[in-house]
Amino acid sequence: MSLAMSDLTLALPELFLAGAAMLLLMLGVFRKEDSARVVLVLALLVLTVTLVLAYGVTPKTGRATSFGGLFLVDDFTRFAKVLVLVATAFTLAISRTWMEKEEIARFEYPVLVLFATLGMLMMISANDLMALYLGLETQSLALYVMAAYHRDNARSTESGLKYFVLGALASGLLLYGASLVYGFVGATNFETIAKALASHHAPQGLIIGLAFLVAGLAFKVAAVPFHMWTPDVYEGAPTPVTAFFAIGPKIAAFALLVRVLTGPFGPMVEAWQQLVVFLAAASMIVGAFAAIGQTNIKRLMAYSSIGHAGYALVGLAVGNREGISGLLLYLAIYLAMNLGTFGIILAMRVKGRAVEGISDLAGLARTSPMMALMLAVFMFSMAGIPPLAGFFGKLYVFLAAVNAGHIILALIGVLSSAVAAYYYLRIVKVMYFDEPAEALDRPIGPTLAVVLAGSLVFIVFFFLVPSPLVGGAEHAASVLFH
Amino acid sequence: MIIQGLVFYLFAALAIAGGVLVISAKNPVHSVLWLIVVFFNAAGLFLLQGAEFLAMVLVVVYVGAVAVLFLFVVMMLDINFVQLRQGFLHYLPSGALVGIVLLVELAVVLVGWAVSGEAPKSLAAPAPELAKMTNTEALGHILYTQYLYLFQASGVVLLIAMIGSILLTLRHRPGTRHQNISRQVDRHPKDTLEIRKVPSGGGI
Amino acid sequence: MDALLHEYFPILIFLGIAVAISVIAVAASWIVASQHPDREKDSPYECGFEAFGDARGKFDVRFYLVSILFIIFDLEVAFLFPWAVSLGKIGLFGFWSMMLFLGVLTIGFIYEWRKGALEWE
Amino acid sequence: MASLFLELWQAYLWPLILIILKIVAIVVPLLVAVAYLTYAERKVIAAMQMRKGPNVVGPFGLLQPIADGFKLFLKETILPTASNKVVYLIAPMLTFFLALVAWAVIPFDEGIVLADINVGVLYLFAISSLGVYGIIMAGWASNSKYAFLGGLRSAAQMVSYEVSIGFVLISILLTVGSLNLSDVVMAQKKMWFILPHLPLFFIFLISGLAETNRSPFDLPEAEAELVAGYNVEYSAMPFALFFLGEYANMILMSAMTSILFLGGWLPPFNLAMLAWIPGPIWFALKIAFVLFIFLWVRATFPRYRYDQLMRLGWKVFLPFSLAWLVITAGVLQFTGLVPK
Repeated sequence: MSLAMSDLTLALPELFLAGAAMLLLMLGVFRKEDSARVVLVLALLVLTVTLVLAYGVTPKTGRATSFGGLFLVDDFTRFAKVLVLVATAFTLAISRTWMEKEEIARFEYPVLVLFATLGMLMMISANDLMALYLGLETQSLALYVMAAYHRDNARSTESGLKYFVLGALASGLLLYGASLVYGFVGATNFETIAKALASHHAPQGLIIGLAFLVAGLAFKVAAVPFHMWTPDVYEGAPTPVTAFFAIGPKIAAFALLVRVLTGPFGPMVEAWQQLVVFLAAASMIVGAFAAIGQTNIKRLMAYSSIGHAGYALVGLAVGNREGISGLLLYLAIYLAMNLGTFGIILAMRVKGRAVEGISDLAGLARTSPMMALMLAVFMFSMAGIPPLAGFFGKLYVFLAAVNAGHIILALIGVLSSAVAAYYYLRIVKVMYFDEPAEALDRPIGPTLAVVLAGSLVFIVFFFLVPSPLVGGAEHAASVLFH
Repeated sequence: MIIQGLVFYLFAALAIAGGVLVISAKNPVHSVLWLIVVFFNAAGLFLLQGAEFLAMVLVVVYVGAVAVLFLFVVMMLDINFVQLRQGFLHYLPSGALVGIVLLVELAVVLVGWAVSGEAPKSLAAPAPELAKMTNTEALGHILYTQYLYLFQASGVVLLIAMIGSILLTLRHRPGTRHQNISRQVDRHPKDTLEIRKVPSGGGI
Repeated sequence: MDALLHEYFPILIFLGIAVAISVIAVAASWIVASQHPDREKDSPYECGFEAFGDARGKFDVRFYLVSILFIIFDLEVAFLFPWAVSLGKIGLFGFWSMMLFLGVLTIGFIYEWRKGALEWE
Repeated sequence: MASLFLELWQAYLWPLILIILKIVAIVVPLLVAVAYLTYAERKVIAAMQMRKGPNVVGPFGLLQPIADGFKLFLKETILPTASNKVVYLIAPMLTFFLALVAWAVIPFDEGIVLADINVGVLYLFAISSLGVYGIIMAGWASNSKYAFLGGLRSAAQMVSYEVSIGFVLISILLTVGSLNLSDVVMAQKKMWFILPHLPLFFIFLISGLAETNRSPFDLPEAEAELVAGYNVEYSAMPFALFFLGEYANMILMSAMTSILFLGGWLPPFNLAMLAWIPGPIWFALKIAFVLFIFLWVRATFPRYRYDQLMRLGWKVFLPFSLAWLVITAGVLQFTGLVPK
């Protein structure tokens, strides 16, 4: 079987990214003086070029597979890849100042980020259980190392170890499920599985295989009851790594979950629907109630990301075109909100020492009003206050749930976002009405300011021109239910 | 055929016994040694299925390399399992519960199992029988051409493992003298050798 | 399948016999030789005062790093075996795919070399 | 009843006894060879140092190995106090067991091999990679700092040279096209592989030395360094088993070298005249030749320091054997010589 040129062009972004990552590795290791900054800037350049390639590579027939059916590119993968690459580029950009201040800036960090992104792109365009697993492992391996990156800090090694052990368990579950599915169908390709399931009634064993598969993926998405690792890992890992964890891999894991459930297991909607409904409801409730008592802002963001995973899962629980486009839109808005919030957390530094307590934000409005305003906007948007983007994200998802008849699920969503609003607004109260604690260090660096401003503009003025994003999400979702 | 069945039950029993002993051994090194027994029996079971290449690779990679790493780690960190074992009895009921649930699921799966009609047809690469081609060759035919994408992805995974392991464990001890043999040896005779004409009995 | 097992059965028997020989050797020597254990004779080899504490203490993390690098290169060799055997059939395409694979791992090896992971002070 | 017994005898018992006889026919000469290898070593090294080796016990000292064997057999097996008894005793048994078991796949002549499995080379590679366990378990179980560090060091050394042995095997397999050891030997009918792969021959030989912790690479168990390394705490029969295991490994390594590079049981120039000497004799001669190199190296070369030893393994052998593998594959692929 010779490698057709089409195979290469379809996988151009991945090939370029892999080659560039290895090149940067060699550059980093052969340059005499410390090259952490140079490699990081080049990595950003590489990410933008990959973004352009990922957006540009459009198969003529709208949907094309290569490498013998292992690699798939269609509008859904393009949308997800663009989201992931934007998320990675920004989180990498805002990580530089923090890393240099903590003196742990090494050239391997951007290289690992590039490899994690490569893993994510492979996950998104997987069209085979084996390709899915390899993409997942590439991404997770790079993330395990990044979680334990600050090797002299006990919490970082602890978070890396925890993430590794539970990640290995999740991979085990995933593999067990995949082997059961292969046992039934005899093939790992998604189209063959879909064809086999359409014609044959699925036996008991396959439903258990599907359950294990969803459990493995739900772990990566950090949906309840597989979320136990999230608070400790988010709190322990260095803050830029937490920022990256919260956005990039979560979007890629969602895209993968959607692809697996609507692709090969499309014909068995009723089998996995209750599963996802339970995941969504539980995640929303836990995300809302568990964060109330938090004092560490990174731990709070962990529970908030579990909550947002729940809201996005509502879109998947609905299981039709409208639901999935709501999910994709929610992910895009989630990206902007988290990017801004983590930008502020990265800027939280008192006399050169990074701080993570909510009490350190006390009276921020008086000491640095501009940052306080930005964080307030992000918190309001997370809570879902109109006219900010967060509201629209929830609106589309709940609308899809109501239209499809999932009234209770929408009700749980609205109630839990009301409860969640409490701890978001508590942060605003701490900033505006409490006695000011020590002032945060002032100059927060140009890149951070630009990224914060960008996400602020997106969140505030989203409602004026939602059509490009909403249209893109609709089109991407329609490809799944052709 | 009886021998084949007999050997199967021997390997299976030893593997299960080894597995149980891995978790119940008091000394960590003993549990790693029992793990090696489990790997060996798994390789034996692979062999019974005819996958001789996989059985040998299992022995070479798992027993020859991964278990050596486990032994190094277990010996390096003097974990006193006794202290860890305190919670063993406390968590035994819930652990057993999860175990039973998994067992029930396994039983349900095995009982209600039915392979879909066209499973054999959709087999990607059914293994050719032994006479024509050995197991290794059959693997070689498809691994590097049909599954090129997965093969290169595993290469990248190995590369990330290298970077990760070095990033997390490499520490340089200051003040150690390195010896660069090539630089030591690379000296020209004219700047080390000095040939002098010495008249007999004259002294330099 | 039976032909394959016909080849492996002698190995199983050989394993049994080899275990028997080594166990009999030690057991026979244990029974035949006169055993008089006493505290002084059984103390571990030590010059000077008695060794305190467990001898199996800490050692350099470099051994851990060597065994990880060994696993990675061992996997590389495991991937090479089927390729070496079937190079004739998979032709140029298979050849270049393995060269790419070796290239990726050589990059890793160069990285190790330059970072000094192979250095033993 | 008799016919049942006869049928049972035909189907199961007789082949079983045949196999056991073959195994005995391999193990007994091997043990004798190992015993007399120790004698040969002391004689050869003595001759190289202008002195006479053992010549007191029996004519020309021929009974010396038997005497050593009895001495070790009758000595008391000492179990150090805080040592881990079970693992302490398993370690020597494992080393000896592995050295014996590898001989199941070695072909002595055209069809004369105990188990002609078609992954013979991989089986040998697996057994040689298990050799590390005997040493690690011995070092750990005997609860003495010297044994512990010695065990770890020689384990790390064996592990490092294992990789280059793997690459050498792959280069040979490229030229053969099959993992079966008999095929490897038959492929050398026209030309022994020592000619096309000469540098590989030296790398394999030296890695074999390192793999069996011999001569220039015996630092972890050298008297001056760590007082006999991992087997410092061992006494009578366990020590003898380690000793026998090491020498059996030496013979195994030289057998592998002669199969892979010197054409196993094939006569050198494929002349009819040489063919009447039976295969096993040629095979034994080649093994003796490689063993002589082992002993010769021990008598001449100074011991490697540990960092030089690891540097040679990782920074010289590994890249070279990898590069050689790529060149072999390239040459075979582009000249069409690759076995179909």
